[in-house]
Amino acid sequence: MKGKKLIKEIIRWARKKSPWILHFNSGGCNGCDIELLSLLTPHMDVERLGILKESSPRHADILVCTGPVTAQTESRLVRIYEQMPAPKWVIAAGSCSCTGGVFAGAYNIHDGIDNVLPVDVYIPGCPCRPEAIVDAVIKLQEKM
Amino acid sequence: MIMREFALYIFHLAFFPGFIFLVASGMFFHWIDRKLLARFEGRVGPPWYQPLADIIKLFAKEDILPIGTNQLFALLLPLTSFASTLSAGFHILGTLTGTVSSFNGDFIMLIFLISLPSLLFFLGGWTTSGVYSILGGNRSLLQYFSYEVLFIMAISGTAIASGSWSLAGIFNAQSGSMPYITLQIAGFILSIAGLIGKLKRSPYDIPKAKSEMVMGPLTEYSGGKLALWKLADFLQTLSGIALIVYCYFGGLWLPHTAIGYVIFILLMLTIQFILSIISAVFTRLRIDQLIDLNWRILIPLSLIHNLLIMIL
Amino acid sequence: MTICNALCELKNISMTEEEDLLPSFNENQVLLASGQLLEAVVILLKNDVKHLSTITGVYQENKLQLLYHFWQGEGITLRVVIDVTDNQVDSITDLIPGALFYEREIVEMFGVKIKGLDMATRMFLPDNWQGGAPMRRKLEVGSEEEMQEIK
Amino acid sequence: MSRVTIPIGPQHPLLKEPVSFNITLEGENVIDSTLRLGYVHRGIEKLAESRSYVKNITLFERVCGICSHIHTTTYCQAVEGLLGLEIPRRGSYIRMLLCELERIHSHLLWLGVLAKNIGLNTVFMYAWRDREIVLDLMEEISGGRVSHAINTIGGVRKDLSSTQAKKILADLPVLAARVRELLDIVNNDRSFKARTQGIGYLSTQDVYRYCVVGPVARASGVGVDLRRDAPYAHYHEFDINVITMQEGDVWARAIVRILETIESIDLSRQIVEKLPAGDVTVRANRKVPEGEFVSRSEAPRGEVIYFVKSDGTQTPKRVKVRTPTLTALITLPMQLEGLQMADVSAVIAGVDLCIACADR
Repeated sequence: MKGKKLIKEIIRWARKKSPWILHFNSGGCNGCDIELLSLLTPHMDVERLGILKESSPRHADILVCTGPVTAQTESRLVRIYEQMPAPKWVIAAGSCSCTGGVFAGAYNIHDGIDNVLPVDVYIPGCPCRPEAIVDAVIKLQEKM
Repeated sequence: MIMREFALYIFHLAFFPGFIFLVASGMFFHWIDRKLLARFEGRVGPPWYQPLADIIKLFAKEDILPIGTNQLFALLLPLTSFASTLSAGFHILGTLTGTVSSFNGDFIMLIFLISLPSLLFFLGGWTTSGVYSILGGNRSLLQYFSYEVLFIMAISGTAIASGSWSLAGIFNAQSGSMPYITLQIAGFILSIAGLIGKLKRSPYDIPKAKSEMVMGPLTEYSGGKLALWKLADFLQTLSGIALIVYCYFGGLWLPHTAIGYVIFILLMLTIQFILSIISAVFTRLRIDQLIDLNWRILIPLSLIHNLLIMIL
Repeated sequence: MTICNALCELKNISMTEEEDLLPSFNENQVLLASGQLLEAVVILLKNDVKHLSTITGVYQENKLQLLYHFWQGEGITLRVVIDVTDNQVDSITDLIPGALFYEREIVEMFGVKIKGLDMATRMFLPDNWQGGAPMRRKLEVGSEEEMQEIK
Repeated sequence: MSRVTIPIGPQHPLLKEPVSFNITLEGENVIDSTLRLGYVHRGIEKLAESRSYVKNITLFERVCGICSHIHTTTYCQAVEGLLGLEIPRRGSYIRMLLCELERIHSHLLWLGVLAKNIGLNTVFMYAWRDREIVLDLMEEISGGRVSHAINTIGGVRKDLSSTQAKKILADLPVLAARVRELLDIVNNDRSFKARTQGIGYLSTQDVYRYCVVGPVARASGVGVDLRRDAPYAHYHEFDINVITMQEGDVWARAIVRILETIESIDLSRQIVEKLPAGDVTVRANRKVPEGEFVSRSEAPRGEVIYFVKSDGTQTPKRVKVRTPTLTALITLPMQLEGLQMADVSAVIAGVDLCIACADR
């Protein structure tokens, strides 16, 4: 019993220390996307927290969506989510991916990611600051 | 007595210089690489336990493959490449520590074991039948012939000079006189170039070029299989570097002494440093540029180099 | 401006007569019927006005106007009135290939037919779009009924 | 030889934004490519018709996150034109300052993306590190790193204090030195040149035919820059040096953009030094008189035009946004044809796509 618990603890530790993110722009304005990319650069350097930006959905743990989900991206978004191996989490980055933001009510969008996928952490702000994205990943680690 | 010998045998195989030690040092070198790259880029870089956390996490993840993939094959390929690099590393470090005795021809065996993952890498792409995987696999095969020939040509200069095809023979030939790095500096540089190709590092990272091929053949792998591929990659780096140190720096360190091991590790770190700095300063080559470079310049150079060694 | 005069000659009216017909606008403008568009563009190209900035559609009270914004040192706008029954206009992509995406956007957003334009796939609207031309709809944020297309 | 069709996008490491390319390969050579937009189509133009003029500023700031300030500037200019407002000189200068800072930020971002796409991660990191200096300055001025929300109809909402001006003047030379280093890399690094020279060629003729604008046009020898040719705001008070190259390939575009960055740094310094005293904003009427107005400006990627039609109420009747990327996209299949798969990433990065702008 103790051994099993220990293994579980180790796995939990590993997951916390190595969150690989996949970025998908589901119709956002670029603002959050460039803030997300700037996380990788010397200013923030999230690799020191073990965060890597992966390019294939099969390698990723966390899906970071930026954008209110346009009708055209919806099916692709669901497919990417399904391609990700479990356990997986979703972060909605930016106001428009939380609620639709300024675009709420437009004819071509679903107001927010949570109308399409289960969301674990919401990041408000338009665009969300890079510090807020790091904070969201830290918050998500508590959930793991 | 027999029991003790058997226990020692298991210890060597499983702990030192076997499985645990090799995997740990493979991870360590991977971390060094990432840390160095991060420092060159003006970043802090990951903490020391990063590769360990990555691998454990990947093993704990769900393992899914696209429909139509041969499950057994998809498991065997990364497993085989892991095993082959593991045995290569075990042989080199075993010879170093004296747990494995070097035999004539093991040099050839090592080269084969180290390059096996590159071939399997290509097959790994084909089995998972993703567009990027197949294209990445094709690219890795295209690239295979250009760097493999280069690597074998360049590094066999040491074997030719020593007149022996065993690791110990190459080593012993150097300990009496100068290490080969002094006479065969050109060969050393060429084999580093070949090694970069083998490890698919920048500027030879064409098969897994992130910006166009996503992750090349590894695109569709997930969970434990991806972890095995990564481990194979770590160990390939480790054993490739160790082989080069063994072949070119023979007289610079004393085997079976503490100071000798320290020098050996320092030399390995130096080569890792060279690999990292090359990754940092070069763009990825295009496939035609790569083949041009290798077949027009580097391989003829290595041929001339070997001819000169034979004449001398 | 000489080009505007040349364009007005195309329609056999003088510049001053033209100005009375048009709304207030901060750049040179000429009103055209949909059939006169190609000739007008040829005149512009002859006068070295090559740059088409964009095509704007303005839909008001069931009437559609297309505004072709040209620019060469100063702006020249061709104001093309689309005939309601005919609902089509010639493509200018043969003369100005750069107009391709502007025309496709106009087709998708306003439901105009453009003669000589390949419209095999959608460019802006989603693949499963059912609602008709969005810029022709009356849209009020929030109310479902008003989201419905009005024909 | 067998043909393979490779889908690039909507989710692909090469692209920051969702757009879908289908590239048909024969071996490694590109023989055909098609593209599909619409993944970021949010219907902003329609949405603008139901919101008031002031609310629309917030909306148009979100057309594109990279060049957000230039969109609001152009929109406000159009509305001010309809109102017949002359905005105070100081306000106009602050607008121009942010436009120039945004150009620096956009060009550095672009250089990083290009370097990343050809596998030179180090330059990506360096360019983005240097970009942080501009982002800090913009945050200092407006409070936002990416979206500034500083424009309003009739001027700007925040004044520039003298300490802020001092900080800008102190930081700009540091940035200029860093950008010169990057220029040195692009100019002299052989592997960078090997991957960017001679690909994505666009002739002067094609630039005219396809109405391409901005740095892409300037790299093909067409010296068009609305800051000089049709000065808006107070650009006519400055001497603008338009950089052109004749090569027309990806490398020339890189050089043009970096030189423009250096120009912009110099221009920002001049703007801050010459900053006139006075108000930054004038009161604007909520109701906009009937009429139509076209406003043009030079975004980092080229010409942006806003067409605003008013019917005398508080909400616009029609707002049309023209963004520079759309015409550059038409030329992409032409640029890609006959190239190798490995060059696709460099060429796509080279034109500096802004899909959010193109789709709206």
